[in-house]
This record gives sequence, C-alpha cells and structure tokens, in this order.
Amino acid sequence: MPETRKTPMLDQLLDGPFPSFVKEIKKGAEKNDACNDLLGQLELSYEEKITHWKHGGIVGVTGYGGGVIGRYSDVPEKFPGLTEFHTMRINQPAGWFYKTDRLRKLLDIWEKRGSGLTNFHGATGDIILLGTHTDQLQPVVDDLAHEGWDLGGSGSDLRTPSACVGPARCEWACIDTLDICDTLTRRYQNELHRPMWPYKFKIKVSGCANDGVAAKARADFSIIGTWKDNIQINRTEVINYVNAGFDIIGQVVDKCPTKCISYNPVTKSLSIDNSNCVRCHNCINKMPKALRQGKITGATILIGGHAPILQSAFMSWVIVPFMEMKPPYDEVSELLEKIWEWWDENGKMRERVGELIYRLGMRSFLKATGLPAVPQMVLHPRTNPFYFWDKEEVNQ
Amino acid sequence: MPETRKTPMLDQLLDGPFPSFVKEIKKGAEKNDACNDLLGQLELSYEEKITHWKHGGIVGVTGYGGGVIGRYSDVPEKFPGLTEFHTMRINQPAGWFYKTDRLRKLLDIWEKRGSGLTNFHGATGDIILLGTHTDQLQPVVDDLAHEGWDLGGSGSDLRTPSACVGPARCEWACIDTLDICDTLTRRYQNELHRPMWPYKFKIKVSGCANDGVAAKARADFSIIGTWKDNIQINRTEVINYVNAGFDIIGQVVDKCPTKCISYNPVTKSLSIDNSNCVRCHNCINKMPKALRQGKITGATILIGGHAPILQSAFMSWVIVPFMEMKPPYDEVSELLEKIWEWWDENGKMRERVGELIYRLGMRSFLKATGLPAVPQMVLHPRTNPFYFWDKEEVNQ
Amino acid sequence: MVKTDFGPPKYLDMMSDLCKRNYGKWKYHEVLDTGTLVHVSESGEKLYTVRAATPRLLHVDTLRAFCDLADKYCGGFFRFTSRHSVEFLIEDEANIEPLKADLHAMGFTPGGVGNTISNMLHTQGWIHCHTPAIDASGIVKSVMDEVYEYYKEAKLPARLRLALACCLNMCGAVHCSDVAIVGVHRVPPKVQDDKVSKMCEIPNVVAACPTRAIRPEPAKKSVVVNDERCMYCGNCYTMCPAMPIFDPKNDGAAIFVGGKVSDARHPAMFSKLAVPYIPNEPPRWPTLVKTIRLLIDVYAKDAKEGERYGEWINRIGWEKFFKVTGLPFTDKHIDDYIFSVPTFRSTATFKW
Amino acid sequence: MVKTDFGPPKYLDMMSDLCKRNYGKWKYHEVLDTGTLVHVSESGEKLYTVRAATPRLLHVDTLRAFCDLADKYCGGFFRFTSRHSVEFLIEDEANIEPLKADLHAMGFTPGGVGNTISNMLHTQGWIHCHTPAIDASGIVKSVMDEVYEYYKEAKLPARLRLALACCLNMCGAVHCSDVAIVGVHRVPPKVQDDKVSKMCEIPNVVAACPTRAIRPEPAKKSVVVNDERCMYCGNCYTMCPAMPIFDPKNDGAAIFVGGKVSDARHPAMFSKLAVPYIPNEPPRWPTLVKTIRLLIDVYAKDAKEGERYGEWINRIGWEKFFKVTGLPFTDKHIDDYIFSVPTFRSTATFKW
Repeated sequence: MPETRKTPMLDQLLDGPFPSFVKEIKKGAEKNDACNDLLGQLELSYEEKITHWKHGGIVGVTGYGGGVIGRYSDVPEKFPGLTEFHTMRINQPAGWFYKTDRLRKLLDIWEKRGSGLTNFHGATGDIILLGTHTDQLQPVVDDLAHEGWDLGGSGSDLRTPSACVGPARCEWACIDTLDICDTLTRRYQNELHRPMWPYKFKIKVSGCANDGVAAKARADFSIIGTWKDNIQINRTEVINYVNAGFDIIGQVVDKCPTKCISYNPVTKSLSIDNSNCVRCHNCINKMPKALRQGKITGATILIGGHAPILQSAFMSWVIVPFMEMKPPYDEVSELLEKIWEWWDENGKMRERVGELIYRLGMRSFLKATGLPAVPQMVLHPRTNPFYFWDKEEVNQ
Repeated sequence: MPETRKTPMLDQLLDGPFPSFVKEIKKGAEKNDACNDLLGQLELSYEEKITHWKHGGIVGVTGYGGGVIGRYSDVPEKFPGLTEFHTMRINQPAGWFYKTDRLRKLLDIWEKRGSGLTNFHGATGDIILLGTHTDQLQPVVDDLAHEGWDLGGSGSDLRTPSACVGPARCEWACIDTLDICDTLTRRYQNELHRPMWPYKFKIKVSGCANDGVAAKARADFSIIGTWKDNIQINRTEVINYVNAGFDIIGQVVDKCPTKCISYNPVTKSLSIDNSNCVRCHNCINKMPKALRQGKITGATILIGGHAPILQSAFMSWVIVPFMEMKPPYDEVSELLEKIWEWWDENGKMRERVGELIYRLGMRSFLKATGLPAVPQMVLHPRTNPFYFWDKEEVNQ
Repeated sequence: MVKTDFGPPKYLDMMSDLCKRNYGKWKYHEVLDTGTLVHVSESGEKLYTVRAATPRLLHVDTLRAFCDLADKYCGGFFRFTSRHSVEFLIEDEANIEPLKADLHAMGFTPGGVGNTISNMLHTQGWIHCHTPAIDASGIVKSVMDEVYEYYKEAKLPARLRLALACCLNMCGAVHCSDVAIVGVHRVPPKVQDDKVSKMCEIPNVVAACPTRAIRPEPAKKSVVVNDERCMYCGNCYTMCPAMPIFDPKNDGAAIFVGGKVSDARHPAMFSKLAVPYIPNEPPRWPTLVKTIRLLIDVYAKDAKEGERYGEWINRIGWEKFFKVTGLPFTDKHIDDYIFSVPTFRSTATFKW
Repeated sequence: MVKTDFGPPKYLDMMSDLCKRNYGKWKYHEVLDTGTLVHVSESGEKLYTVRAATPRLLHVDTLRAFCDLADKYCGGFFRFTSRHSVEFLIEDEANIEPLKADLHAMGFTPGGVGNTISNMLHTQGWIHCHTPAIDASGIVKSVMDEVYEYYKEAKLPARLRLALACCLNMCGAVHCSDVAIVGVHRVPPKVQDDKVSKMCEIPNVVAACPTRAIRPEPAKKSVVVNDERCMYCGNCYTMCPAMPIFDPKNDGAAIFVGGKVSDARHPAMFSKLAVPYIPNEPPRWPTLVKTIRLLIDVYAKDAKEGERYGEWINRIGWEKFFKVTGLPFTDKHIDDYIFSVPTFRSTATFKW
C-alpha cells in the first residue's frame, strides 16, 4: 500500500459544517489504492486548475451496449491506480427507495470489485459506481445481476427513467409515478441498454405541477400529474388556517395567477372558479390540509426538454393536455413508440427530439404521431404568417 | 373620352355608411381616362382575384435616386390609360398639418399632370400620388418644387421620417416630435433621396409611451418621449374624478403594471412610488386632468423594428434609455451616423439593421456605436451560456 | 437647374396661430363624443378636433372639399392622422356642429375617437400594388361597413385598431394591431425558367429565401424551388419577377389578433394568428367580414372595461379564446419559424 | 449465459409496510422543522421523514452507516431524493430525535426542508469528468459551508434551489435553478492537427459547431476554427478529443439566477445570466462563494414572503436586480444566440 497522498489543498475542504466529499474519498483511500491516487490526481487538478481525465475510450460488458463509461487518467504514470477508473450506471429502484439488506449486497460487491466510491445518485437518476478496472466490469455486472441489480443507460439510448416519490409518500401524486416509471423502464430494457437512436432520450415522471423530479426541465418526455375536475375544499380546515393566522389573502388569493380564487372574510370561506383555474398548485401547496386536487386525475404529456447544448435549453412543451394513466399505460407506450420511430427516421446525429421538432416543425411531429393540434400546446399562436400548407389542403 | 367602364362588382362597394374608395375613383373617371381604366382593371382583378400590375420597371427624375416608383399594367391593351401609372411619394409636413392654400397647389398640379388620385397618406407617412405617365414625372417634380413640395424616399435609403401630432396638439408630448422629425428630415436629405444602403431605414418619433405613430413597431429607429422625475399629481382633480364616479381602483390602481400607485379612499388621494414606476402611461391616460408626466423629459431610443419579412417581425428594442432632446439634436445624429456606418459596412443586401444586429449580436452593435450595455436593453439577461470574449478580455 | 433636397414644407407654416401659440403648452384633453376632442391649454385656450375616417384613396376633389371645410370653419388649417383620418382643428366651439353636419353630408361622418374602432390602416391591394394576395380597399370598405356601429358609438371596452396588409410584406402596423387581415399565398411560386436568366440575379434569388428552399439550376440558368420548404412568403418574387406566386384559387386572407403599439399598462404586443385562411370573395368578402364581426362581437361582449383585445386574451388565455370564438385551432397556429420554441407552452398549467 | 435486461429492483420491495399500506392514500403533510416532515394518511397513520444533505459522492462505508441507521430506526428502509439528500422514513415518532442526533454525530445534520436551501445539485467536476471547466464537489462544499445557516434555518422567503454544472453540457437542472453555477471556457479549442485525422470524423466535428465556426482544412486532414465565431461551448471537443478547450488561466464559473422547475404560481422559468465569469480559485473559490452569498443575502432581505428568486426579480425588474446586487451589467448579458430577439426590451417602459 503506497503512502497516503499529501493533499494540502483538498484538506481545506475537510472543515466546515457541510459533509465533506474529501472525507468520503479519504475513507476509501484507507483501504483502496485507486482512491488514494484519486486524492492525488484531484489535488493536482486543484493545483493546475484542469481536469486530468482523458477523453474517450469505449468499454463494455457482454450483452449491453451502454451503462458503463470508460474513464482513464491522463497522468497514469503518477497515479497508476487511475490508469483505468471506469464509471458504471446502475438502474435505481423507482423513487430511490432502498431496503438495507438489498443495498448492502450492492455495496459489498462494489467495495470488492471497485473503488467503493459512489454517487447517490447521478443526474439522470442512476446509482453511479465511480471507478473500477476494465477487467472488473464484467464481474461487477455479473455479481450485481445475481443480486438483482441491472445496468442503466448511456450513449444514444433511452436513459434510465426516473420519478418523484409519488403515491408512496405524497398526497399530491395525481398519477402513480413509481409504477409508470417502473413499467416503462421494464418495458423498454432493449431501448435502455442498446444505443440505436440519434441521441439520448430521457423520461421523467412527476406527480403534480410542483414537478419534483424536474421532468419539464430535464427530460425529453415529461409526464406530469394533473386533474380535470374541481379542487376539493375542506371548509373547516380553511377556517383553521385563518384562525391560526395564515395570510390567506397574501399567500393564496393574491398569488393566484388567474385570480380565480376568492375569500370571503365574513364566512371565512374560499371559493374557486375552477373553469379559470390552471392548476398551478399554489393554493394547494400553501394550504395542504384545506385544499386537495380534483379526483379525475391523469397526466399532461410534454416533449422536448434538454439542457442548453446545442440550440439553447428547451423546457418540454405540452403535446397531450390530458392522458388517463391506468396500467399498463399502453397509451403512453404507443405515443413513445411513434415518437421514437419518427425521431429515429428523421433525427441527425446528436439531435435531441426537441431540436428535431424545432427543425421540422410541430406540424411534422403532429402528423407523425397523429396527435391533434390544440391551443394548450402554445403560450400563444404564431406571430408570423409563415406557415405551410399540404398539397392536399390547397386547390390544385 | 371612352365610355365609362362597367363595374358591377365594384359598384357594390358604393353602398354602405363607410366612405367608398370606388366613389373616389369614379370622381376621377369623370374627367380622366386613366382613372376610368383603373376602374376597369380593378373590376377585372375582382373577377379574376389577381393583381394586374406588373412587377418592376425603374423610373426616375433628375437629381433623385428614389421617390418615384414605376408601375405598369400587365393588360395595357385593355386599359391603355394604365400603360404607365407610376407612384410618387411626396414628403409630408411633420405631423400631417396642412394649410389649405398650400395643399390646393399640390392638388392642382396633380390633377393637371396625374390621375388626381392620392393616398393621404402612405404607410410610411408620405403623401402618395397615384398614377401618372413617365413623361409627366419630371414636370410634376418641377412644378411641386416650385410650390415647396419635395420627394420622399423609396428603395434602400432613409425613408421619410414621421412623427405623432406632438406638442402642436397634445399635452403628452415629452419631446418636440415635430421639430425632431423635421430637423432629421432636412438634415438627411441626401440619405433620403439617394439609395445607398443595404436596405430601407425608417425613423419615427412618438411623444409618449402611447406611441401614436407606432414607432416601435414600424421604424428601424424609434424615438419615444419619456421623463425621469415624478408624475405630477393634481390632488383637486383626483377628487373631482372620484366624485364624478370614476373607477379609480379598477382603471388605475389595479391596472398599474408595477403596483406602484395606491389610492387612499379616506383622503381621496393618490400616491405613486415613482422609483418603481415604469412610465407605462396608463394612469395618465385615464386621468389626464389629474395626472401629468414629470418635468425632466427626453427620449428613449430603440432600434430594429420591422415587419415580418424576413426573420419575423421585430419590435424595436431599447438602446438608449434616456437621451436629452434639445435642438439641434446632435446626439441623435451622432448615433444615427454611427449606426448607418456600421450597418452599411456589415449589412447584406436587403438586411434591415435589426436583422444585422440579430446576426452579429448586440455586442458588435454596442462596440460600433460606443453605447454602454445597460439592463434596460433587455427583458431579462440571456438564459444560455454562449457568450463571446474579446481577445483583450482574456488572459493570453 | 433643378432644385432638389429642400425638404418638406415647414410644419409651423401649416399650423394655425392658436396651435403655434399653445405649442407645447397643452394641459389636458377630453373626449366630447366619438367624433370630437377638446384640448385645453395652460393659457385656457381650447382647441376642438373633429375626426372622420377616410378611405385613404382620395381624389383631389375630395381633398379640395376638405380644404373648403377647413377654410369655412378652421381658418384654413386641417390635418390627417397616422390612420388616414382627417382632422379639423376648430377654435370656435360654435363651428363644431355645422362642420360635422357638412362632413356627414359629404359622406364622411365623424367617429373613431375613444373606445371605438378608428379608421382601418391598410395598403394598396389590387388598385396599385404588384405583390398583393388580396385586395385592400374593397375589404376595408366591406369590413368598416359591417362594424360601422363600433366606429360611430363607443360600445367597446377599449379602443380597437384594425389593419390590413395585402401581402406578407405587411406595410403598416398590421403585426401590432388588435385585429388584422393579411393577404397570404398558399402555393409555391411558379418558376418561369426562360425569364429567370434574363430578369433575375440568381444568387440574390437563392439568398432571398428565408427557408433555403431555392437552389440554382445551372443547366437551365434558372432556379428550382423545393416545394416542401416553401412557405409562400413571396420574397423571391420581390427579387425576381419571373417567379410569380399568385394563385387566384388559393390566395386569400389570414386574421391576426391581439397586437397593440401602445405601452400603456402592458408593453406593446405582436398580433397572433387567429384564422390561417379565408378565401378571396370579392366584391364584399362575406366570410372574412363575418369572421371579423365575430371576433369583434365576442371581444365587445366578454372583455372588461379598459381591456385591449390582446389584454383580454391574455387574461382568459388562448385556449379560452378559441373556445369562446369557436374558431378551430390547427397546426398552422403553432409557430415553426425561427423564434418558435419560446411560444410553446412549457408548463402543465393551462385551462381545459 | 449472462442474465440481462431484467430491470431495476421493484420499488415495492424496497418500501416499508406502512408505505405500502398507505400507498396513494396520503391526505396531507406538515413541515415540522427544517429537517423533518410528517405525512398523514387517510387511515390516520403518520410517516415521519428526516432529511439530510449528502455530498453525493459517498463511500460505501457511509452508505452502510445510513443502512445501520435505517435498520435501527426505520425497519430497514430509507430513500434518497432527486437532490442527493438522504431521507429516513420513520413510523415511531420517538425515533425522530435519536436518529437526528446520530446523523448529526456522523456529520450529516438534517436540514433543507421548507423555506431553506436544500441540497445543491451538482456534477462530477475534476473528480471524474473529462470535460469540466471547474470542479464541482469542491465548490459545492465551499458554497454550502458558507450558506449553511440557510440550510439549517428557515430564514428565506421561499425555498431556494442551488445547482452546479461543471461545463456547458449542464448535467442537472442548472438551467432552471434559483441560483446556479456553470463552468465556462473563454478561449477557443486548440486544434491538434496531427491527432485530428487519427481520432476524429471531420464532417461530424464540423457539424458539431452550433455557430459554424469550424471548417475542414483538407491539406492537413484537420479542421480550422474561426476564433471570432467560437463561443467555447466545447461541443467540438465532445466529438473530437484532439480539440481540447481547457485553459487554466481562463476557465472559470458563471452564475445564473432566477430559474425554477415548479409551475406553482408562475410557470417554470429558465435561469438567467447574473455573472458571466469568476476565476477558478481552488480550494475554496472565495470570490465565487462571496458572490453567491451576496446573491442569496440580497434576495433573503428584499423578497416578499413566498416569492421564489425569479419571482422576486420579475417583480422588481432586472434593472433593479443589477442595482440592488451591485453586479455589473455587460454585453455578455445580452443574448446573441438563436432566440435572442424576444429577450430584448421592446418597450420604453422600464425602471431607471
């Protein structure tokens, strides 16, 4: 075992109240050379203000096209433990729930065959296992498979879907986010594990407009729970909030974006003009005991979200205002498969589905998917007069 | 004199309460063959649903590069009076004020040498003389010059500037729109009369945020009057409005976009938090007797407005939040000339200045004009991280 | 020697002494009726304005008649507005009614002041333009006849600005009007190969296409249009007369709504597409006129006091707009041009 | 035979009986303190949640310690949030305080619930990424240490979401966070001509550039970058390892503010540029940390109850934001990318 790396800069990150990642790496360094070298290389990056991870190098395991990502130090002579230090993505249970005996098996495997360092979780939602040798990749996968843990996605494939905590611990879940996430993940194992598309495709499922899993911002295909009928008002609880000093005017009435909620101070009662409610969820957020969502629930489906690379960040936009969400979620699957087919056929390399729609137009997307154009798809209709007509639409 | 054209379709437009343009043409047709033929050709267009004016054909007069526009019928054999039927643009007096004796001279000349048909006024603001022969163009210009009427702009030049009624008949003119318009028009006669730029350039001057001349929407360079100090409140008149039953809460307080105006029903007094006022003018519009603009007046300068062709409609955006507007308006001229130089050097053929800024970036525009970047230029800062650094700004 | 570049007549020479005396000293104004305003000066002097819409296309005889009225009632001075209305500026209050009566007798009934429809901004159309997809004056006449009551009577929640442009070049502030009509084509231009080489600069024609639908066809010394990518803007025709885009069977009108140029309350707004296409139906365009009427009636009924057209829609939402008007929402309404994405609804909050 | 494609563990197998019993039957919840929530079921059963931020990078021993706590207090069940916080789900109220004490002793003090700063979303940085312009974990640690009081105490007008992405690829919802840090480059990539031909597909590299700044250089079997057009996004480097874009003298961090993902009250918003560049200053990034502190302190002081960061700015206006923060507004703040024009202020109404 080589001497523990000197890390005077990193050591400054051991202090302070917030948990220290350096402490985590040091835990590993006590028993693992690669972790020790990671400290050394990171200290070097701190000195030089540059990464020391090389670009590229494809690695893989039998039967999968993705899920493992090659990572190599560019200074292996200094840090031989990092000559190979690959990442593995492991599919998390929907909602990131863990039973300790199941998780411990995974931890044991990773300590035995990898660095012992992890991320709980990666940006997409997978468990990330940080750093192992090429020759350990297959054994890790095999050992994990034995304990019921499968790989996640990487490359131009379906990335591991994720979901908010949903009905397992939230009264606002209009849809069974966990079941939807789990069902789609199982149904599309092939799409998840074998990159064959123009680029990556993310699915995220949030139970309500609070969008706890950032589905609109972070997923190409965003499923957000909502309802069609009236907000349920518990009149007694309204009075309780008011009597407890809650600023119902300031926090609820004045903040309603469509001014569809009003409060009568005499009767201490709220009334809602549901026909003008946009279900923004503010009033429900502020008075969870008094106000509940409607009972006819389902999902709004949105498409196109992704980060700024390349054509600016897109937030997903509405393509289906309301879809019933009952198992086995065939309607979602039919839509997904139509979208994938169109995107696969028309997308350029590394073109996200939102960018393809931007390039070819919603008209083309709607035609391919058979979805009807509805005003809910737009903030406002176009301001320019530059629209297309199909040959069949005009007089020949 | 040929027989009066039969116009059964057009004749249906003689009925109804709104003044009829057909009646106007018929007035001409009584004494002018071209007007009679115009009725005929227009009736043909009504039958066939297509224009019968040919594309192209450049005409001109001595000493000018623009101001007259060639127009030829594509069915001259049927309507010989329209073989040549050119348009002339005549520079209007600022604010479209007319003294009858001066105007009658113009009308006489046009009846003598043209169709007698006009537009009061064209979209840009000029007097439009509709329809004359090529050989009459020079005589019309000469006769008009004798009476003090000059040509307007056309083609890739400065178009005739225009202004709202301004201080001549409006209490809201923060700037002398007429003097500014007139001064710039006189100063830039060469730019107005000799096309030499990538494309057209329009200047419009509005006295206040009501933007009576649509400067933001219709001009590349938009001058809009505003003020820097506090709105003046006449407390007596406020009370008069209230006592007369004016809905001060509904029409003023609730409509204030920044909620900076409040009304005390006990004292019947208004108060304004001027530091949060955006000078939207609504309260002043609604209570002109009670509220007046501040006394430190000047203009906001905006750039880039144009109609949808080609890259979508742009509304002009702020480049100078506040500029003093005192004769001889040298600061405006300095800015205009810098803009023209940069545009002339960098603009592609038929590229409006707003489109050039879109292509090269405000950064490039600001560098060329020396204007400082200020937050008033944007609704919000960029959402993408894709900005440029000059070589001098980075460490070499 | 020709005299050039002397500029327009000086505006001050076109103005009455009262205007000049009170120039920049106006204190406030009031709307007296839908045809009449009064402006009051710091000095106490008053100026009355009588406004009447004109059809923009005016024969010199009509203008002379205006001059006669101005001589009779206004000391020889009058003016026009930016919306083609004529304004008579009166010093003596006693002249207001006689003037209005004379105007009415001439067929130019005063109106358009306050919460009304003022005169309809428009372009040349078939009378004088070489690129129109629709006529201008005939449609304006038909529309204004239909909605005349809104011009005469203050029955609207706020002022309402109509405009028409006969092609996508959109002369006039059509793109920022409450209700606007725009002439549109629906089929690609027909390339006249034999003429292109003679009349057009091919690189300019290719560059003129905003969707890159045009490429050179060197063999024919012409160009070829990719019909799939053409959205019929007509910019190539503007550059090249050998590519006419007219098609009487397919040209027609689109309606845009909700724009405004004033910054009062809410900043100026662009008009947005309400109806993608209505056929050309001269001489009275009944379908178009009926649709405009519907759009105005619904607004007049549903909007709150003081709400401009676009403010009304912003309050109720576009999804309600299509519901209350009964107009169909189509794929045409969804932007697919340069700035499309920010117009998409990136939120699960909307009305059913 | 290798077993593949069997998918993740079933979530129901990872959940306590209480969670399963009350699945979909939750009635309401309350925030008990900045580290604790209670959810109440229709059945009357209660579930307590204790939340604590983690540094995301966790050694298996730490995870085992979490397992120990879950075994001790939670029947063997726990979970993580989408923001790398650990959550312990407790049935017996008596276990809350002992668990919190144990967590605190481990260095994982509960917090981040309610009107606080919750855990800071971030990426890999120099620990494990091949494209970062800045480190991730070190900055997060430094920032969270500095603003720790806002994590522990509910002193903010509303919740505040911090995020960091170590390069423009922006893994994580950085583009929709209240306050976000993004690693940026400031100089074009250096083309290693000798390697390009071996390692890169030139047409793909050329196509990868969103500003068309890269063209082929056939003589060298390489490419050439037009420095004037390059805005350092690094997308070419992603496609071609022979075009490294790192520059320790110039790489650094930008700060974006005002984004959110929730649709509550106002629809979700993108974050906007507040500070274009702050140098890399490991190990504690004092300038960056100080600026983040300033941005949060000003908001904490100035915003109204219930106002998210972006809602606060929208109310006061960006012109006031730059005034109250004292941050300079520069040409960098003005968008010049694809969707720039709609971000320009096309109105004369603004604050001084």
